[in-house]
Parts: sequence; structure tokens; C-alpha cells
Amino acid sequence: MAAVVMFLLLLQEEQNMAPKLEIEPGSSTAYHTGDWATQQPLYQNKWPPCSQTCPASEDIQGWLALASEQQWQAAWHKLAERNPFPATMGRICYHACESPCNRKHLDSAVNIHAMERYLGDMAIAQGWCHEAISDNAQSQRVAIVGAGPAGLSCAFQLVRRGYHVTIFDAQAKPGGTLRSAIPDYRLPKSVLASEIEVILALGIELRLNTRVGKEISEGELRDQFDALFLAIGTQQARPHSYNDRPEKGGSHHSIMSGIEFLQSLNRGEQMRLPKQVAVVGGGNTAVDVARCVRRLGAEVTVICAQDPHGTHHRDLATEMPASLTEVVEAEAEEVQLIYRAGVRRLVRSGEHLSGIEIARVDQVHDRHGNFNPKYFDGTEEFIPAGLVIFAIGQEADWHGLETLPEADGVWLGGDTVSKSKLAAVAVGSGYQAAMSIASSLKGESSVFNDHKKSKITFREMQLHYYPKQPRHEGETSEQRLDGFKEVVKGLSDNAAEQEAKRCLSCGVCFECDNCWHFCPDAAVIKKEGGYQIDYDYCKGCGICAEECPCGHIDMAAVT
Amino acid sequence: MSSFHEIRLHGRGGQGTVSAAALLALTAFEDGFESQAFPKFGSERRGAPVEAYVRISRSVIRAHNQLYRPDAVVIQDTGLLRSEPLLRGLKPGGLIVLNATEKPADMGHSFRWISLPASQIGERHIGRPLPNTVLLGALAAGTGWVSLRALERAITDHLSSKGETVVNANIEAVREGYLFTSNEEELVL
Amino acid sequence: MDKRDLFRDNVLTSGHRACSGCGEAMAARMVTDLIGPDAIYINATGCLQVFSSHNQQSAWQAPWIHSVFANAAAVASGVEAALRAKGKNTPVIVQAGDGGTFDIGLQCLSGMIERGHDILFVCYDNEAYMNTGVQRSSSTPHAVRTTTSPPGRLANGKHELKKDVISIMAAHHMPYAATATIAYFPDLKAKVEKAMSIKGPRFLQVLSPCPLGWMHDSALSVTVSRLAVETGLFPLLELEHGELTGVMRLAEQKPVEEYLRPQGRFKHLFTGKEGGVELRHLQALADARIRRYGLLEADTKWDTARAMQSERNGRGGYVSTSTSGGAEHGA
Amino acid sequence: MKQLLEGSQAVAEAVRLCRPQVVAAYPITPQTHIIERLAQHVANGELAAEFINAESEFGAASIVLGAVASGARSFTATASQGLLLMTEVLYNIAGLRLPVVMICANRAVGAPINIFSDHQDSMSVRDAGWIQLYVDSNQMAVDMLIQAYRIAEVCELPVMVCMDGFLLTHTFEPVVLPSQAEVDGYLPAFQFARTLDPTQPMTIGGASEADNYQEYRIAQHHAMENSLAVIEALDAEFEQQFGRTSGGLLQGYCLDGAQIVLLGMGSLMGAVCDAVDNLRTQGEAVGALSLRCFRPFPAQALIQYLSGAQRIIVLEKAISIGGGGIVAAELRAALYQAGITTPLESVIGGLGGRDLTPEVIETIFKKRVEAETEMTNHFAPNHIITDEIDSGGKAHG
Repeated sequence: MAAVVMFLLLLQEEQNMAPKLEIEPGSSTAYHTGDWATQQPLYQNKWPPCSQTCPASEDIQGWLALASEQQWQAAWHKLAERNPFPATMGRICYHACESPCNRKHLDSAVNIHAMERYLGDMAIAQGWCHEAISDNAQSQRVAIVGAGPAGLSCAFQLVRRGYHVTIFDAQAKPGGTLRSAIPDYRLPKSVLASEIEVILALGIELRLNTRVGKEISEGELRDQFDALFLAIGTQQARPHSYNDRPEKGGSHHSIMSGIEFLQSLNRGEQMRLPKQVAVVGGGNTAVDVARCVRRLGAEVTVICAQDPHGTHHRDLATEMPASLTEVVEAEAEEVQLIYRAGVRRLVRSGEHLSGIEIARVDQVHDRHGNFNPKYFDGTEEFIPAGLVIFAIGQEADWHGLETLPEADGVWLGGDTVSKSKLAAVAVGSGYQAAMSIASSLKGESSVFNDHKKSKITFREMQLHYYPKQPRHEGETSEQRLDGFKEVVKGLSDNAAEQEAKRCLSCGVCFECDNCWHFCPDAAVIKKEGGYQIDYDYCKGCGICAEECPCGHIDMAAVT
Repeated sequence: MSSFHEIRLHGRGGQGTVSAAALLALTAFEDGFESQAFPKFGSERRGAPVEAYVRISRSVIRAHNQLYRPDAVVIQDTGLLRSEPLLRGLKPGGLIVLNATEKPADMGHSFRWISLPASQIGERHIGRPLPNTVLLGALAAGTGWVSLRALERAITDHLSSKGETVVNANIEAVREGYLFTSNEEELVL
Repeated sequence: MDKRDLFRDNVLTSGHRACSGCGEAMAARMVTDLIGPDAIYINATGCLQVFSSHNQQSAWQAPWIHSVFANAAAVASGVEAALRAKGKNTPVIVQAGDGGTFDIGLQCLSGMIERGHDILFVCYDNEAYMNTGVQRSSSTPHAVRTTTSPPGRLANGKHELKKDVISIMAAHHMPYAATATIAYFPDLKAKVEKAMSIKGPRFLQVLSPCPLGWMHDSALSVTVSRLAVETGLFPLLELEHGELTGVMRLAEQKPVEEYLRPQGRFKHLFTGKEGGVELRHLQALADARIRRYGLLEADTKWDTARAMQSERNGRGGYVSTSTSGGAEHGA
Repeated sequence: MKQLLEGSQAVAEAVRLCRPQVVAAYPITPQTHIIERLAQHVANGELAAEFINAESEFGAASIVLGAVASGARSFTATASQGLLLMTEVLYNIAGLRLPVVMICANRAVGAPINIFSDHQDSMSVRDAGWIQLYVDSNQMAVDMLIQAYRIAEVCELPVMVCMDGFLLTHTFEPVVLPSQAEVDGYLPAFQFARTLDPTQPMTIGGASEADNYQEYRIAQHHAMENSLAVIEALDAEFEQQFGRTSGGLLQGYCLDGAQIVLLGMGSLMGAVCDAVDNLRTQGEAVGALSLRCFRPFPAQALIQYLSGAQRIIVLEKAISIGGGGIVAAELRAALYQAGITTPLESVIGGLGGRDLTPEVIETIFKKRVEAETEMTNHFAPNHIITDEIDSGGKAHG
């Protein structure tokens, strides 16, 4: 037995000296294959094209993600962070967000505006309230002139951050252009009122029927408030030059501006129209006007200087600025559209307007970018019309506020300063003004990060990872010309649930696990609520970036 | 060397030649001898000529080579005489135990012959014309190298797995082979 | 032991020395994490063995043994017999490449199946002898360039066809044999889980692209394996007791060229004079497989589009769920 | 109890008594009777083991590899072509240091194909890393097999018990089979630390490179060398318990005063001993040495036994083609190393079943002794015996 014992001792001794016959589990982790990598993946949230396009910079992907999980209220809060008017905007916004939606390369764009409206309507129905961001009350006071979308948006942001906000408006009711210029068939007044009410409920002081320079002076504003936001909108029509006999004292009964027309309609005034009406202009106001004219029972022809949608899509400057969906709706309502034409003169028969003479135009804008159409002689045409409505743009009415824009502590916003007179732009400018005001009041420099985010296109995504799903639409009313009832209905609950899931989450990780599953090197570690790349082991093959459905992962050279 | 015996058994595949050799070795072992049995090495094919060998000794048998100078030869099938050199190496005065009614007239010089109808005897007892155990009985009687009692015990041991009937039938067959030989006058030519 | 990841066991963990973008490493990591560390793994010689057990460093976090090239199935038979003798029912898993399955290991594999051992044999099929530097195997498809089937004045790559090993497996009438690939994780998961729920010999052939041997960008391993399926060249099948019981329907058939283009091993078909014939031959092979297995018309809820589906918060992960997706059984 | 048993049956019983949990084999003559018997034991419930009918010897070796690596005592047996088919796995088993035990029913290697006994098969895998024990008789086969498990499990080295095909496997002779209790008393239950077990996972059989491969091989070689003492000690322990020795590494016969020693391995040693007895009666100072353990090569023990000899004749049943006698070459090397210059004759014979009778051995002896008087070269050339004597009496009539 001694020999056996001796052997065992020798065996043990030798095994201690010799390399081990068994290898420790997981001992390979001592070897860092990350040293092999010449490139490395980075998780990087991108700016989805919808948010990038949204004038209000809504985190559309963010609130759709919450909606897809049926966290409706959270989705609504997320949406309202940038836009406290979802029910309103969901109806009237021309949803620029949808046209760059990457989903259209798979099937069709996500119905973002319908989802927005769905959330807004749900909030109204459920009586959801906005929440303050900060409980700390700030001592500074901010005055906002104009209770339109820009002013209310700014007020909303500031009041939630603890500032005292007072809004002044010359009108008897808040809402600005939303109230005065949007026809009821697109936006019922009750919806707007509800959303404004919830915003004001945050503690905003609202002084109606108060015109600066009249009920309150510029000086009083300057004295009483630490900051001033002017969002007075564009409430007066841009003058036109087609009159061979300029009217005195404003409008003539055969010539109107689009804004006048819509304002009086929205005030509930009875309007009697001739049998045939011509509308001049290619913007959304022109189309709104035309559609309202149809509802009032008259025939209408829209004279538009630009090209129809889609004909010159590479050169958007020549494309009609009105929203395509609105044009499609208008055509469905038998609105006649004449493109690339301008009014050469008004044709009168005595006191009455009998029609307009139009001619085809070549250039719409001159070298300086000003609207300056050139007519082709010999293309003249007579369009019979008892009323011609010029919807060729609006301007701000600076009366009484002339000195303010130049002063310190004053911010401008909304349609007043925006080139694009969209409600969403106004909301966005209200947000930006609020951020700037807040920074200024705190003595900080304001920082906007949105534009620093990298953008993402479908080419950087893997669309095959998404199943095809048809877009859900709200139903359209069949008796649309029968009055000013809302034409488009909201999404059903089921459709909304499905539609929210259609969002591709462009550039924003939705934790599909692809990178985690596909990493050959187990270098992607899954954590609660996300992933982490272990660069000790990542060999930089690029599979995670290649197979990331939403393009959230970028490969970068190892430096 | 008188206590050292080498026996060669001839038969055809299927006749139990190797089995008989093992049985004989076992018998010797039962009698207190050292013994060894082995077949002619090679693949086993039914019907082909088969040889098996037995060594019986008072002392330990160390060698494992084949045997070439048998003291006795057991032939289970006279048909083999036509083709095989069955008597090769048989020592002078050696014994031949032949499964036949009579000794072939033209064979054998200075050998002892025992001929007996082993197949018929086997058939009578076992139900099949199996000559092997009968021939072992004859060999035991003809040589006295092993005892009938030991042979019977070896059969009992060796065949126990096949049941009492088989054991008894073989014991009867062995006894008849043994008695047949004891009663016959040995042929010495 | 490496426990970095809370959501899977990393049975094959980091620090292994597979090439960047290795499809086999990916496949093995998926399969072994689906099965988990409470199993015994037997590995044939090959890339997986070499890169995972390099010089006193092991990437395995489960009991793992490598013997020689040809004998993995037999070693596993012994392991399984030993476990049976000791009254244990630890799962026994064999991992081998196509060489260790289609060629040198086929005899031991056949014996293992015939004897009915309770073993899952997983073949990571990368269609050539990659470990030794890309020589052709009987799994190498027709017309492929390898170092031992080079195109030349008299040759257009491998002349012979890919061995139909799944049919050989099915001919054993074994309880379960299936094909899968890394691109369709839910399908792979369902098949592994199904295989693990069945007793007896089981076989899983996982197409695992090799960026080195297939000569594609290392980032394209998943993409290429997906295209192999979508073109019909690599049908995803399930066979039980010799009968076809499930296929992955093709949501749409893609032309083989989409699969071949990114791979340098087919490049000569696009540049050589005779390549056109071989391209048509490969398309015909795909068409024939689609027809043979009814890949376009099979009555299944599952198809190549749905199986790709990315879902918010993961695709089932590695924790076994009885309700997870998986190949529907075709009519 | 002493019984008359066929060699195959005797070792099968010995295997049964060692309680293997897995038996895997592929049939090949002359190993078949061993595994047939074991299959019957399993079928009868007399041996609680998994009996695996492998698809080849390569598979069979692999199966026992896997089984032992999973902590089950295992057994396989083969011969000849089968052993060579196993070769790759034999090296692997040894390199993994798995205590596998097998029987090689020694048989010639083709071509030409030949099913009869010689040592070419096991000698061809002498470098695989297995302990090789050659047995002279069936009793020794039984005893060695039981010892083999003990040796393998103590040393973590595989053991091959080499018993001559037919000459032993197919021969009935008296064998003492120990009782189960006796074997249990000698051979403890299987214990092996390096097993595949999820509760203690480890990687076995990983790739190695130049910086440590050699150390693995050196460790293996040292274990082999160290096992010499274990083999001897375990034989002594066996003798103490069972009253029989297998001689350990080697066993001498009539070495007292022997000037000429006949050295060989396996069943031919019976005939050698008989020849020695005959030669002694003729006045020759001759003895025999049976080499039991060829791997590890017991150089020291051999030197001890042979230091007094004036001439050594190595008789072996295998040849290194182009080289000559294998045992002779190794022995010569060992003697040279020890500074011993005793003339050593290498005689090769018994190939493919050619019978080595005492008479043949005596003839060899006499020829070599006669040759000495004429030879000055101490290192005699190899000789291959082709037809030393008439292969047997021709037919009479």
C-alpha cells in the first residue's frame, strides 16, 4: 500500500505542476477579445423623422411607445410635454410628421395625427389634468400677449415650471386663430375649449378683452412683469393688388380676405353668398375657405399659382403649400382647383362682380424669393364669380405694441414671426420661448438639444423585422357638405391600440433583444431596461448594428 | 507422463464437438485432474469439419499451443474419414472411438478401435442423433482416464441450464455408451 | 463563473476566439443558452471546440468535453449510458460542425440514433471545413468556391450537391429532426424547446454562416442566413418519426441571387463565363426545394415574415415559456 | 471456487465482478465470446450495466470514454483491426487520463487478413498511453482484469489487459473465480473526480498549444512511470487477499543459475516453461522471464532479473516492420542504458496463429546457443522464424 500512497502523492505533486486536465468554466473571460475590434457599436438614440418634422418637436415615438403598451395617460402626458393641444392638433394639424414616416417604405405611414387626437379626446373624456414639472414656485412673473396656440403653449410650459403667468388677449374668448380661423367641420369649438380649460387650470391668469395699448399700456406690462412674450398672431389680411378700383374703408361685398371670411363664419355670423365664388391662394386658408364656401351651398373655384401636389416634388417651392389631405378632401367636396394661374383683373358688371380674368403663370417667385408671378399672354380665361376671396396671407397687427419687439425681456413667437403659419409651429415657438424665458430668468444660457440629434432614415433600419400592418383611419362622414359637422371621426379603441404598435420606433431602442440575441461574443449584456455593450469582449463584427431593426446602433471606429 | 493425456475430437459444425471437448475437460476436472479444452481455432461454420482438443494432466497445464500427438481420437462422423487425415499424429497404441457400427476395414494399424452406433444411441435417448456424449461414455470406458461418475456430474453441471430432461437423457446416453464399450471386446489389430 | 448577464446563463460566454461575426458562435450561444448549464455538452473537433477551449481558457460554463473529430455522438452515447446507469436524467447535448455530422461523424451519429440514446445532436452547419481553412465538405452547396473546390478553367466551384443530411436523419425514423438558422430566433427557440421536451435521439441542423469561408461582411451573418431561408435554398423543416410535420412558409420567395451576391464564395458565378448556368442551377435547386416541401403554400400560421417579427421588450428571451412561438405544424 | 471455464467466459465473469456500469463493444473475432457473455449477464439481470452495441470499435472506445468521463466504471474489449480502428480514441482516453479498462484479445493485423493470435495489434498502440498487461493464462486474465481496474483508478491511466485470442479466449481451463465479496473487498466503488457534472462544471479536452502541450505529455509519461510501483503494490495486495500473484511487472521461472534467459509475453510462456523444463533435464542452464507489463516498460525490474544472465533470447509475437523485435529493442536500450552488454537475441515468431510449441522453443534455443559460438557481435541480428518445425503430424492413410 505504501507504493499506492506514494503514487498518489506523486500524482498530486505532478498534477500541481502540470497544466490542468480540466479547465475552469468561464475562464476565457480573462482574454479580452475586445482588443481585436477596429470598430465598435454605440447605442445612440436618433431623432425620428416624425419628431424632426413636427413643428412642436413632439416626442412622437415616445408617446406612441407608451400608447402601444396601452399606457394611455402616460402617453398623453408625454405628448403634452411639447403640445398641450392633442385633441385640437390631432384634428387640424397638417401632420407634416407623417410624410417622412419611415413606415411608408414598408406599407404606409403611421396615422400619427389620429393617435394624437385619440389621446386628446380620451384625456377630455377622462378629465385628465396636466401636471406641474416643479413644485418650487418661482418669484418671477411672465406676461404673454395673445391667448392663441403660441401664447397658451408658452404659458403652459412656464406655469408648470412654477412661474406666474398672465395672458392678455383682445378677444372675448381664448384660442386665437384656432378659434377664429378654423372651421367647425375641422375643429369643434368644444374640443378647443376643453383643452384650453385644462391648460388654464394649471393656474394661468387670463385677461380677456384686454388689448395692449388700450386696456393696458406697454409700460404697465414692462413694469409689472419680468418677461414678456408677444404672440399676437396674424389677424389681418395681407393687402392684395388686383383691385382696379380700390375699395374704401375696407371690404367690399364682392371682395373679401380669407381671414375675414373665416372670422365672421366663426363668430357665427350669417353669410349670404352668390352662386359662384372664386378663392385666390394656394395655402391652407384658401382651401379652408373653399370648403366652407361649399358648405354654404355655393360653387367654388380656387385659383392657385403653384403646381398640384406631387408634380414637382423635387422642387417643393413650386408645389401648392396647402396640405395634401385638405386638398384631397376639398376635391372630394367638388372644390374646383386651377393650378399655375393668377388673377389678372376683376371683371365687373356694374356694381356687381361678374367674375375674374385669370392667366397662366410661369415663375411664382422672383429671384429674391418674393411672390411675383409672371403671366403668359394669350392664356387668359374668365372665371364667373359673384365673390372673390383673397386668401394670400395674413400679417400681425402691431398697433399699440410698436416699441416692444425691440425691448429687452421681450420674446416674440407664433404666427407673428413664423414663416410657416401652422398652429403646431405656434405651439413649438411657445415652447421654445418658454424655455428661453425660463433660462433667461434663471440667468442661464438657453440650450436646445433637438437639432443636435442625428437623424435616421429607413436605409439605416431593417424594415423586414416589422410585420406589414395596414394603416388605421378614422371614419369619414358621408354627409359632409350638410353643415359644419366634423368630417373625420376618431379612431376606434381597437384601431388605436393597433395603430400605436405600427410605430417603427425609428432610431430609438424598443428592446427587441436582437443585439442581445445575435451577439456571437456574449458582449451585449441585458440589464433591467436596456442593454450594455461589454467592450472588453466586443469584436466589432457589426451584427448588432446591422440587425437592429430601428437603427439605434451605430458602428464607430475604435480610436 | 502416464497421467498426461491428449485427446482430439473430430466432428462437423453443429455436432457438439467443441462442447464434447469442454465436457471431457470438465469431467477430468471433476475427477481432480488439471485439464484444458480448446477448439481448432477459426471461424465457426455449420457443417464444416471441426476439431477440438483436450488435455488431461495431474499437474498444471501451462502450454497453450495446439496438440499434435494425441493419445486418443474421437470421430463423430465416419464421413470425415474420406477427406480428413483423422489419425494424424495418433500415438502408437492410441485409441480411436468411432461413431460407426463397425470399424472401417481398411484403416488403422497399431491402434485400438472402439466403434459404436452413437448416433442411434443418442437418438434413442435424446431424440436427436447426437453422438457426442455417447462417445464420451465410450471413451471413458475404453480408457479409464475419467470416471463415469465424473462424466455424469460434468453433464449435470454443463447441461443444467437446459433442464433436467436434457440432463437425464444425456446421462442415459452416456451410460449406454459406457456400458456398450465395457461389454464389447476391444479390437486390437 | 461569469454571471454578467442576469437574463441568460452565458453557457458559452465571452472571451472565446471565434472570428468576428461568427455564425457558429452565435448559434451555439443561442442553443446552449436555451438549454442552459444543467446539461452535459459533448463537442466534436471543429471551430467551435477550438475557439471555445483555447489553451487553459474555456468559454464554457457547463460540463463540456471534447474527444476527437468523429466520435462526439459515441462519446455522448457513453455519457448518456453512464447517466442512465446512475439513474440521472441530465440532458446530453452533442455539438458538431458539418464535418463532424455529414462526413466523418456520420457513422457514430447513425449508431447513436439507431440505439435510441436520449441525446440532442446539434449540427452547426457552415457548409465547409472552416477550422482547417475552408475545404469543401459534403455539406458544401453546389458551385461554391472552397480551397479544395476552386473555380478554374475546368471547374465552377464544387461540382457536387449539398448532402441532404436531414433526410438521412429522418430515414432513421427518429423522434425529432429539424433544421433551423440563426436569423429566426423564435423558430430556433421553439425547435430547441421542442427537442428538449422529447425523449430519445433528436437532431437539429442549424445553418451558421461563416464570414471567413462564405466571404461576406462579418456584419451580414444573420442577413445571409435569413436569405438562405427566404430563397428556399435552406428550408426550415421539422420531421417526426420520419414524417414531415412542419415547415416555415416563405412569406415571399426571394431570387437566389439576393442570397448569393453578398457572398464571395459565389463571386465567380457573377464574373466567370459559365456562371450563368450555375446561377440558374442554384435557382432551380431552390425552386425544387420549395416545391418539395410546399414552402409557399404550406398551411401554417408561422412564416418567414412573422418569424422575423421584432417585438417591444424582446422576443421571448432564454427563459423557457410554453406559450412561445415556434414552427406551426403544416397540414 | 475453481471452475473449468472458457477464457472468454472467465474474464467476462471477472468483468461482472468488477461491477462496470457501462459495457460497450463491437464484435470481432476472437473477442466475441467475452462480450456475448456480458450481454447475456445484462439480459439476465446478473450485471447491472448498460450494454451498448456500438456501431464500430471506434464508437465503442468513444462510448466508454464518455461513460468514464461521466463517472461510470466501464468496460470494452476488442482485437486486431478493431483495436487499430480505436487507435485515435485510445490516445484520447489516455490523454484525458480516463481510467478505462479494456481487454485486447490479441490477434494478428491484416493484410493478409488473419484472425489468429499474435501481439501485433496491441504492440502497435504501445505509444497510446495505455498500461499494457500481457497475461499467460486465463487465471491470470481474471486476476489481472480485477487488478486493472484498481490500477487504472489509482493512477488515472487506462489499462489494456492483453490476452491471446483463441489460445486463451477460446480455451477451457480451470480458473478460480473470486466471490463478489472478495472482489468488492479489493476494488472499491468507482471514484473519479474529473467528471462531467452540472453541479461542478468543467471543461475537459480543451485545445492546447506549444506552450503547454509538452507539459501534458510529460505529466502523462511520469504518471506512467510512477504506475510501475503501483502495479507491483497492487499485485502484492491482491496476493495477500486472494493468495495468488500475477507477478506484478514480470515473473521469472527457473532463473536460479540460469545463464540463458528466454523472455516473452503472454500465453506462449506456458510452452516456454515446458521447454525450460525439458532443457534443464538436458543440462542446459536456462530460465524464463515472463514480461507481464510492457507499458510502462519496467526497465529497472528487467535489469534486476537479467543482470546475471549471459545471454538473453527475446521471443516475441510482433514485429516492427523494418525495425524488428520491439520488446528486444526496448530491452536492449534499457540494458545499454544500464551498461549491461549481455548478448541479446531477438526472435520473432508465432505470427498469425503460428504455433509456438515447446519443441519449437527448444529448437530456437539450441540454434541460438549454437550460433553464439560463432558470433562475436553481442548484438545479434533479428531473426524471423518462418517454419522452424513441421506444423504437425501428417495424416496416416
